[in-house]
Amino acid sequence: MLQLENISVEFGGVRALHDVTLTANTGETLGLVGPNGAGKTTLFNVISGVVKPSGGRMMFKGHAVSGAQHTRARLGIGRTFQVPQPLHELTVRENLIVAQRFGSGRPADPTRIDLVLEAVNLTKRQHADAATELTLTERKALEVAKALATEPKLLMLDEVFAGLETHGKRLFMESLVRIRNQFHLTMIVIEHDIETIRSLCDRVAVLNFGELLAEGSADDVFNHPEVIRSYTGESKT
Amino acid sequence: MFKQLLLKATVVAALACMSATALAEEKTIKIGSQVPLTGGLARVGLDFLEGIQVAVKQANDDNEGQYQFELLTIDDETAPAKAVAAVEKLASQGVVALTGGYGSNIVGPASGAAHELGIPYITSGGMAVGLTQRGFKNFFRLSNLEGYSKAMAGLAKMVDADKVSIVYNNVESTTDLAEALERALDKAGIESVIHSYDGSTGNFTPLVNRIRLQDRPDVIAMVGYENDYIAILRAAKILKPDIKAIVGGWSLATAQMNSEFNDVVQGVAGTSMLPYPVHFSGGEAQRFAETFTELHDKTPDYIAQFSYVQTKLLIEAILRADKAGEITGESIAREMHKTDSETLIGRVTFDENGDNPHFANHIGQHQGDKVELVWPESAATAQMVLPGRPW
Amino acid sequence: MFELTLQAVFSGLLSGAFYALIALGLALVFGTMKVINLAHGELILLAAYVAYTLESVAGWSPLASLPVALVVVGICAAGVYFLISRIKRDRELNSLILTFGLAIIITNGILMIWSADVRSTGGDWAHGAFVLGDSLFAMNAELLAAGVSVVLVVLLYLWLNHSWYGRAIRAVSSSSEAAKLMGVNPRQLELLSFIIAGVLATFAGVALYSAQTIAPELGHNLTITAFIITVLAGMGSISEVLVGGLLIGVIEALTVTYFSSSLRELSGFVLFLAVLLVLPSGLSGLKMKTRKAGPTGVSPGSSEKPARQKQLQHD
Amino acid sequence: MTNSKMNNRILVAAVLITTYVLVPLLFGGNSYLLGVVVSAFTIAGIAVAWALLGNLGGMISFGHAAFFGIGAYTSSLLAMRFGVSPLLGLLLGGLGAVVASLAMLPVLRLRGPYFALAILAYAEIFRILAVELKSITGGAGGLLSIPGLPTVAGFDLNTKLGGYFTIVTIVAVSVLVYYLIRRSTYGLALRAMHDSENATRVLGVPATRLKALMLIVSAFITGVVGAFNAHFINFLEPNYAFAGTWTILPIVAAIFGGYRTLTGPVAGALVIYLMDQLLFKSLIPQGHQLILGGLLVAMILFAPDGLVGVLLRKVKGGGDHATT
Repeated sequence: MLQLENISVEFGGVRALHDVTLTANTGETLGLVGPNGAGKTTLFNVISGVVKPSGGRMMFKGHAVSGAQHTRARLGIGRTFQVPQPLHELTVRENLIVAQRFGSGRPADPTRIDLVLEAVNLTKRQHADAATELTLTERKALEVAKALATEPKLLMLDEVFAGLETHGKRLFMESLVRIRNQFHLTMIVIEHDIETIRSLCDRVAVLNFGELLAEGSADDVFNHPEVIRSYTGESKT
Repeated sequence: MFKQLLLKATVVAALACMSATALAEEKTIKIGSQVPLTGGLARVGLDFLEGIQVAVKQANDDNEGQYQFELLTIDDETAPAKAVAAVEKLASQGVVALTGGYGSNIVGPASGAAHELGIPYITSGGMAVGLTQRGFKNFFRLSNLEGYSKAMAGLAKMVDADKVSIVYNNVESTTDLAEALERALDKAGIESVIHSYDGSTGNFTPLVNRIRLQDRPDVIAMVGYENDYIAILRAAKILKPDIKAIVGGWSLATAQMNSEFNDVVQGVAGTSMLPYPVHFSGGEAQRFAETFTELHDKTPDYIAQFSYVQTKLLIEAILRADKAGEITGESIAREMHKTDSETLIGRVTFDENGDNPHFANHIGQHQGDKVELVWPESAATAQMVLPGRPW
Repeated sequence: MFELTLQAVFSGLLSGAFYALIALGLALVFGTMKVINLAHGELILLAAYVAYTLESVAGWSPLASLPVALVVVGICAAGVYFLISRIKRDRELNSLILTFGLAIIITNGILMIWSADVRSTGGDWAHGAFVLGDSLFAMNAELLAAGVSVVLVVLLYLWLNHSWYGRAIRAVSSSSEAAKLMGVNPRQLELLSFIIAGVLATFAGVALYSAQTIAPELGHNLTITAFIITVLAGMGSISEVLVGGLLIGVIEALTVTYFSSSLRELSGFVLFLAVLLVLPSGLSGLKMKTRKAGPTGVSPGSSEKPARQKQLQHD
Repeated sequence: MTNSKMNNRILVAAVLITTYVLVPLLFGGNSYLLGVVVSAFTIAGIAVAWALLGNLGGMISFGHAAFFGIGAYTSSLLAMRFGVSPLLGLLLGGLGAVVASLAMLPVLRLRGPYFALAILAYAEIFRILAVELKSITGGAGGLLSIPGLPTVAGFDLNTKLGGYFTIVTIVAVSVLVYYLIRRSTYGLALRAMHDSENATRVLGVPATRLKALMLIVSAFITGVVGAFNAHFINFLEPNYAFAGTWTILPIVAAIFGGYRTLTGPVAGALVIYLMDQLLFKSLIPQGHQLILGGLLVAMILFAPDGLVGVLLRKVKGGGDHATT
């Protein structure tokens, strides 16, 4: 599905990513972990075209990808933002209409939108104002829903569970699993909580200081000495 | 019995006559005037209106008891659309003819609207050549660019210049005059170089320096507005080009310039029908000056003089039309075309396009606190001071 | 030919320095609050008319009228800020329209008070000739204006970089949080920068009155000139304002000398667009957005977003 | 919901009847008053175009005079040089303005004030070119006696009343277009772009392309209005065609009426212009624009949503820009 080859990113001399080579296979869910500032979100920005890499190349469904940000959605790359970004002045449903219409490039498709609303159970709130009237959980749900509405092949989730209380978190996770299977999605998940990673991901990649530290099954990775060392500083787990 | 009848008859007849005269007396005639009282041309517009008012007052004094002329005035804000609206409003108020209009870009559409409505329109404030090429039968113009350019070229010839540099503001009317001047100079066998500038120019040093070093003319001719003249003259005072005379188009040889910028305009020449301070000779001129002072308690300048003459001629035509039958747009226009009279600004007739072929302006020169007429000799009040420049 | 060019460059530099003086206040305010005061030119004109009134009524020389003009225009500038500070949302755009409205008010106010007539100082010295080696000519007033401009640029630059208030203002311009950390009230500093802009406008106005003729509709052109130069300099960078002004001045003078005087304005506008598109952060961009040039240059590509994200704006 | 839709329908019908039937019946005879009303609608047309760009494109323009002037010159020159029918000329004038707007696409990436004043620079440049390119435009002398609108189906459009119907129709159609764009998915995306441009891009919205589209539509409408005005006044001259008034009045009108609403600009234009001509002008003969400036300031400070915006909130709590 997605291959990254020696991706590097620099901001005015500061190196954010260095030589990252990573693959996400069709249908699998890849966990992306690492201490804060390790470059996880930057990697998402590169894939979704928000940031141009200073080196390396990216293949998606076998084709090299470059070019403008808005074209990525058309290719089937959907992402969420760590801080939810609802479209202002629009209702929840209108948010999804925009996402579906422009993300898929096909004329507006109500059934698809109902489906997505159902999946993240926002159906009852579809006429609420997205920017002002939603709870935190609902905002996170909408964030995912927008990405889903673009009809992605690859869905990238950026800490969608952070800040949710355990119960809400479990429900949200279950619906995500449901969505993944329903839409046959390949997913990349940024997450700090190791347990969530274990239960959700087939494979895990660890970033540290912009470099790929380790890659493999959750168990191998989390027993990897370097990973442990890099985490002992961090008390996130 | 028969006598009585006769008597009755005579009485009836007498009564009839009397009532007839009674009907005839105090005929009220409305004249419209669309002038700029606000916006860019506000000041000239006001002078213009004051002249018109003098003509109307005199007409009412002269025709006491027979005719009563009523002047309706609307401000056109120096804006074409507003001018058109003004003409239409005046028409709806029942004016038989229009006198006024200043600035070609305003006279154009305004007189166009008047033409649509079949109302005669006379002006002396629109110089554009195009105005008299529209084949309007009811448009009349007292003054034209040729009159101005002839005068300026005449001055150049008088100081026997071989080369003239023309500097002009690139808006409509000034551009037209500059080009007319170019033609007039060419006809007089004088070489000319032409420079346009945009109205927002504040610093003329580079331009004047270019004229000084490249053109090396004998005369500099400026066609613009007051602020341009001042700025150009100041730059010239610094660079001191070696010229015989510097002459300007309209609104330079005026009382206002002489009193407000006396040092800057010394020796500078410009078109003007009147010297300053005005000393009128001849009955009509004196009467005009007196009525003007009586109405506005100040001395008239040449702009008022033009509007006075144009309105006077219009009223005369209206009276002739009434004598000849009824007052209509056609009859007034017909009588206007018959006009041929000696006026304050010289002989006036109108060709088929309504232009006045006899019009020739005069040239005045700032001399001390005065503006003396120096061209043509026929009108001259003093000798031209040479070199005619403020440095 | 050489003499012609020499004089062109000379008067170009002089009027350029004067342009810089016109732009200085606008640049300062934009640097501090990202607000473009479209009434800036009208404030300058107001100062000029104050000078005219004092000269025609009390016979004061333009220079003597400076203090009075400073008070009048300073108060007006404060008033403008007061209104801007009342804007509830989207200050960047609404302030544009607000000051636009104020400009209309001031212009028509001037028209009503002083009428449409052309005014200019009667002082002989101002229009006296200054001749340099009998090949370079200028009006005394022009030289004085240029000199004042240079001095004020230097003073403002020093003030912004070495006085406590100056640094505080620069802090506000980068982020009002930073200012709060410095323990200063951003509103106070914004007011301060507006009043200083008023002071600069006053000097420009008096210089304008003594060097050229003034008329009510002039304010608009002044604002445009000021804005063009501010953009040329790179929004909010003070020292480059002088460079930008000189550049425009010289280019205009050369256009007049070698092409046509009626293309003078055109050259300015074309340069303006070219810089906006090719060099989004102005002359200061040439020096890689050096920060020591007064308040940090804000690049037109994006008004709030950090420079890095600017590329996002074009796809 | 349906109820309010119903009300809207009735409202629209009422407005259309008033403009197309009542006004002509009442003022048809008074060519002066009709002339003023036509000028008011001319401003309204530009105001709608300006608001469309501001509201949907999120761009404040200070140079709509550019489109107005280009439209006017295109149509007039085609009519005078090549005898193109003025009615067709209206559309071609619009196209001319579109071509001009294409020259402006590079400045689309500028934001806020930069865009506003860059457009102003364009307007100035076009004005200067109109003066300098004498051979094409007739230079500063301008164009006199431009042909008026033709007679269509026995009805002479080259009259005050004909002009009135023409401009009213132009404005009505413009508002309709504005309405249709805004309720389309494009409209949704554009509205969202104001505050969350990045979020929309990630969802695949080609933000810059949509903005360009809005600029083009706005330019087209303004160009058509400019062309109409030229054939109505039968006169053109650079300083008139590209005059600042064609930018100032529409902005004042749109802000006053509420540029985020659909009908605000039109209402604003009518109120502002008629008040200015019939009231302020008599109050202050010289400098009556002062009041306009005052209104602009007051609206920005106290009612940024404008007249219609305020009314809306009065009618149904919380003024939503989506309807009316």
